[in-house]
Amino acid sequence: MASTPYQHVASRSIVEGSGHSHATQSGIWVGIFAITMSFAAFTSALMVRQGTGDWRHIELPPIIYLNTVALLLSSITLERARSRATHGSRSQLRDALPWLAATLALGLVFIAGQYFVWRQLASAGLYLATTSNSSFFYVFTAMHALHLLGGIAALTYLIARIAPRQAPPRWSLFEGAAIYWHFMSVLWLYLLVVIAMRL
Amino acid sequence: MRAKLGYIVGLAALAACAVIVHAGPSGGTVSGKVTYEGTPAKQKPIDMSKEPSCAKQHATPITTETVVTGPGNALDNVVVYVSAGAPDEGAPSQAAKFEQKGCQYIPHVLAFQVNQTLEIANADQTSHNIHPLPKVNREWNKSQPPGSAPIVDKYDKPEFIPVKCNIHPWMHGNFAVLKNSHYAITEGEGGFSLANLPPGKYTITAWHESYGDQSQDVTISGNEPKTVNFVFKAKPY
Amino acid sequence: MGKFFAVILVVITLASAYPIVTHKFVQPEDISTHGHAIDEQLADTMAEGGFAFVGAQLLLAFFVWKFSSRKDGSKVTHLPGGAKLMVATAFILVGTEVLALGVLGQKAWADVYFTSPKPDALQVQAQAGQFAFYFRYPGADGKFAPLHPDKIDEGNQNYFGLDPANDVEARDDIVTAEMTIPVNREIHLLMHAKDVGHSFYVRELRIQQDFVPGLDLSLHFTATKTGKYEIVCTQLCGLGHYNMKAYLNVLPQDEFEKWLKDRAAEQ
Amino acid sequence: MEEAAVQPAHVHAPPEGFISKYIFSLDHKMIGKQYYGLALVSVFMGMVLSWLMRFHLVWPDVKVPALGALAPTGAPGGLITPEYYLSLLTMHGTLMVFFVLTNAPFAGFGNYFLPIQIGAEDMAFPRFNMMSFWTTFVGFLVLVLAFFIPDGPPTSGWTAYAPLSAVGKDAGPGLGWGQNLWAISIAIFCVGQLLGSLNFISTTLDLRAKGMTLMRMPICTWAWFITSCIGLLAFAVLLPACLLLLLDRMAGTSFFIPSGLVVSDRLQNHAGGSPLLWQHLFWFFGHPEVYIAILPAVGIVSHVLVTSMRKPLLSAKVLIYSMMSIGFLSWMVWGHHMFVSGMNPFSSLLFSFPTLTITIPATIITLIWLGSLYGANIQITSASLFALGFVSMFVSGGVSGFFLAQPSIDIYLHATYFVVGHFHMVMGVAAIFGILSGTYFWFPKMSGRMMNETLGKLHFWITFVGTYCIFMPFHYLGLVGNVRRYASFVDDFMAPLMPVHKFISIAAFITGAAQLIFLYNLIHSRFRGKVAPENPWNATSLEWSIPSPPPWNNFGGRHPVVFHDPYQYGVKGSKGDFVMQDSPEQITNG
Repeated sequence: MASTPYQHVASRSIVEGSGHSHATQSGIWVGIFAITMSFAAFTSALMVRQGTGDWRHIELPPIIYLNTVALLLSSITLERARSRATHGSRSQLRDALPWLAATLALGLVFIAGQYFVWRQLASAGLYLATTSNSSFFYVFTAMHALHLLGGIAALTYLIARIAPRQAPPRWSLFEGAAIYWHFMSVLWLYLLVVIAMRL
Repeated sequence: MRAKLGYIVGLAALAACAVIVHAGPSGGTVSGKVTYEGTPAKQKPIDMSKEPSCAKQHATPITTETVVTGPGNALDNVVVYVSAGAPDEGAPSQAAKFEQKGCQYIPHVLAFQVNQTLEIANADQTSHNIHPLPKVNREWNKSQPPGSAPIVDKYDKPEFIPVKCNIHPWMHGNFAVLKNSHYAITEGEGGFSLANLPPGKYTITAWHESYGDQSQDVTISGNEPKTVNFVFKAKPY
Repeated sequence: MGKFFAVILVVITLASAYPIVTHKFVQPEDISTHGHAIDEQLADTMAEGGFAFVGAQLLLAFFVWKFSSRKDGSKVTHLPGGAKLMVATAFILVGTEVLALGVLGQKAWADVYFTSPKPDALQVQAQAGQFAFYFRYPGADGKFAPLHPDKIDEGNQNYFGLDPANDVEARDDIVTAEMTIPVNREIHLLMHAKDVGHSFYVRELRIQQDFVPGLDLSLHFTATKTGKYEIVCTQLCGLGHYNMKAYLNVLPQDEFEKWLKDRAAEQ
Repeated sequence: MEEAAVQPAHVHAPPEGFISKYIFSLDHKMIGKQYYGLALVSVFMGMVLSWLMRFHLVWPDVKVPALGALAPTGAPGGLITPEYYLSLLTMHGTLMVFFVLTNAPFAGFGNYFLPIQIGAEDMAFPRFNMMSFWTTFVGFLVLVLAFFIPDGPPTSGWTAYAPLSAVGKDAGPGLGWGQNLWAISIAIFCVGQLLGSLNFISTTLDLRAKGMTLMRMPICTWAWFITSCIGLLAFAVLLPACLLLLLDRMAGTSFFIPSGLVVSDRLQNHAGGSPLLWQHLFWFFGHPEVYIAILPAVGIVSHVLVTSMRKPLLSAKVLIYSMMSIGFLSWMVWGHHMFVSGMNPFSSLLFSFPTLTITIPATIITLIWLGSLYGANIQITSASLFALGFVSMFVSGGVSGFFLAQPSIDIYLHATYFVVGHFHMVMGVAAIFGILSGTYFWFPKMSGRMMNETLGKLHFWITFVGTYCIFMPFHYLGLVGNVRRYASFVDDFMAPLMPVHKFISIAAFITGAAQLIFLYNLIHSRFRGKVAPENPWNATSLEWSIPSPPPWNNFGGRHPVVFHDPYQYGVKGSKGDFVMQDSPEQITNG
């Protein structure tokens, strides 16, 4: 039990600079983990539910693929923004601004696109409660859209903070938002596969 | 035995209200008989073994009451009422009484008027649960522990409402919520009589929980008696 | 104060063990062919669990008695063997015990669930609904008629939703509120839920199985002793849950047949 | 460098004004107290509900006019209806499991002491932290609202099994809007807990003081950390489950409702849903939830015990690893709640083995406690008494779990009072003992005043004996086959057991009343208690190195450096038989 003084006093939180930027990072990852978990739950629900019959496949409106493209593009533009503002100094962030705006726009395009997808399904007579497949489709897409709105809010906040006569946002926030946004794209790809294959 | 008694009590109550309500100028009387043709469904004995406190009240098990018949193909528990021609009436002051006794509804069919007070009492040693299933009126579902006060309620729209007890699935009854006081429920011989109808053209309707309803028009000019008979088609199943 | 705690704990421990040791509270007599396995399993577990319970509590009491508010305060000593000893004990003692019981236990479970009913087993269908059980016997034709939920009419005793007007098979099906079975004959119970989840629990039969709506399960068992037993619902099913029960009558073969005939006459 | 590092680290300014100090506070200490307060309110509500249940069970025909006035539909003329009994049961379970057992030991004490014990000035995300509490609070309000709606509180139990919970009002009173409110409340609660867990994890990983390596964290910090990891997964699964339930109820979907159900003579318009799906999702959360309730208590109790023993545990490491393995195993055992639910019988076997295996780490923890008591010098205080009581409860409750883990025995004991006795002992009362032990131990730090020891000990004796009197007989009833969740035992196999039920009820009333002593002690000591020194228990962890109560930024701008493992007791130190974690002095074993 005896320990000599000053024995491993090194702890990353102090030595490697601010614990809080780390915290933001790990916070994002932990959050991503939780979101993954709940979508895993939705998926397992789908698996169980599939076993119980009345499984009628639904025709996916092609717009959904355009939306996918838009979302993937947004990830690319976001990367461009990140490479512009590598260390988050005021001027670098200003250079990144147009790319950030583009990302935000593409995100909004995606949401709008999803809305049209819902409209099309509805006009085809497929509502939330029509079949178990439609139920799952609306649940998956709506939950994803909901989470993406979070990302959109974060981007809007960043852009507002980068705008003139403002203290620039902490770089860790920028990175956090970026990680989350990319996760949203990955999550969507996963959902699209599930939807296309299972529903 | 008790069941019979219950009927008489119930009907006495009804007769009572009838009398009081019609303390007015006398008019014509429409009377008649409700019968069935064909073989009615067999009424099965009810096994209450899951509720000993009720089972021991019935020396011989009571039977279902979805089709109760009398001598000469008489059909009982038919509500005969004036469905058109008579003005709507305000509710009488007396309460219509519905009792749960020996895990049975007494009476099986209870007729009362719109906005008339309805009193539901529990005479048993066990909790009952009263769950009327209206379509147009407000629905409620309440339990009534033994020894608790009667549940008091009223309905503001005319409707035939099936009543069930969730705790004792075999307990089923009916509320007939009517617009006016010109009604009768057939009993024993299947006869009915609607008295004191002022001159006018009326539609007389007979309603039965299993066989639906039938209507006939009748015109009354003075205070002469008219006869209207109803015949329902009975189904074996 | 520490000594007081020790005393109280010893009293509690012995008081708790007393009703078990003296068999004040035991499960009702087993009337099934598979039940003894469950009872033995329960007895073994009670013995080992009881030992662990009493042992741990008394040890706790003893240590608190001996090592609380000592005069020679500051001088603390350590248990020879330390954590290693504890971990070893846990793994060896508990580990083996656990696995042993685990493995043994599966036999009893297997008796109930991994064997299929003999072809000559008597088929009875049980339907659970808020808040009563109803039972159906196939009748003369030996066939259960199909169920039509939309035909259910409880006021008319049509609890299962039979359609005698159109299905001839339905006309001789026998529906009862009590479950009557012949003694020493295997019963194949077909379970159907009408509305929500329920459960079929007969203590004396050592049988408990949920009714799952939309999923018709089946059970099989043999009652070895005539008598009247309680069938109760153990899955919360709504306001009448406490009142959801039926009786199980185990009769000699001949009396059972007579009973079935009488019921058939009533239908 | 260090300044630069920690200046932004202090994420909020000292609170000014009542609102920012006491209501929408960003200070983890105030938020911790808020959680604790919410739990305190909930626990007394839950206790009163259980009183009403126990009263109704043994005196079903005695009228309680006051209750009749409070709940005219639920208890007409003061007689509790069967459905209202189920409402009481459901609300009791929900309040206790979610708003007490999850809030107090984890969110409450965790919020207050985790940052201090790792030498941080606050949580990583104070705003999330505040949101987390207020979300939970809204969840609480929504749940309690169910008492005041015409439909009445939900009646489907805290497990809300579908389809009973999904088909709506046809299934009975309380299953209309009452059940909606339940599902909404739990969904909101999940969000709150997710925010909280996220905060705990990031804080523990990144805001530890210089020298505070993971293995130097006190055991309760570890417990909170492990718990937050479990919580993150568990609530992330319960949330979707609640959403799907709400969709089935409000949007007419059929996730949990199969076709052809006739409820109250009405054919339900749903198709193909799976009732077992709800059970799987619920118990996948539900079993880990048990450990969310018990692990923080294990941590707190170890922390208190080791301080009162004046000697280190045999091995804190082993204890921590055991907690981890319990947390890990908790993900493979949910099916043991479903042995008789119609799940494939083979999977029952698969689920029973990891369940039985949990006995091993649990036993290790117990033996570590017992073994550490050997040769100790136990200081008997209210705190240590409750800690010792916890050990006893933990054993009693654990042993009965050993029965239920075996499918074959569960066939007989499932859904009997044996189960009720089991989880009340191991998850309910044991966790409560942990909370109480923590309260007596940390109250001086939190309030700056000592609690009254005499009252505290009185409280302990009544509670300890009382809980055994209540929950041991539950097991006996279960062995006889007394089914749980029954509103009454008239005309019944179980009626002869009524004397036992009477005994339990009376014990419950007395034990419950004894909690008022605690409440009085708490409030009275808060204002009149004698002023507490910085380190009243001669303890070693960081929370005892700062004033009582701590300043708004915990260490007053100082950045503690940690030199030792958390529990340096039974040594020759400058202050006595212990050396504090942040004291640079050499340790020479006594």
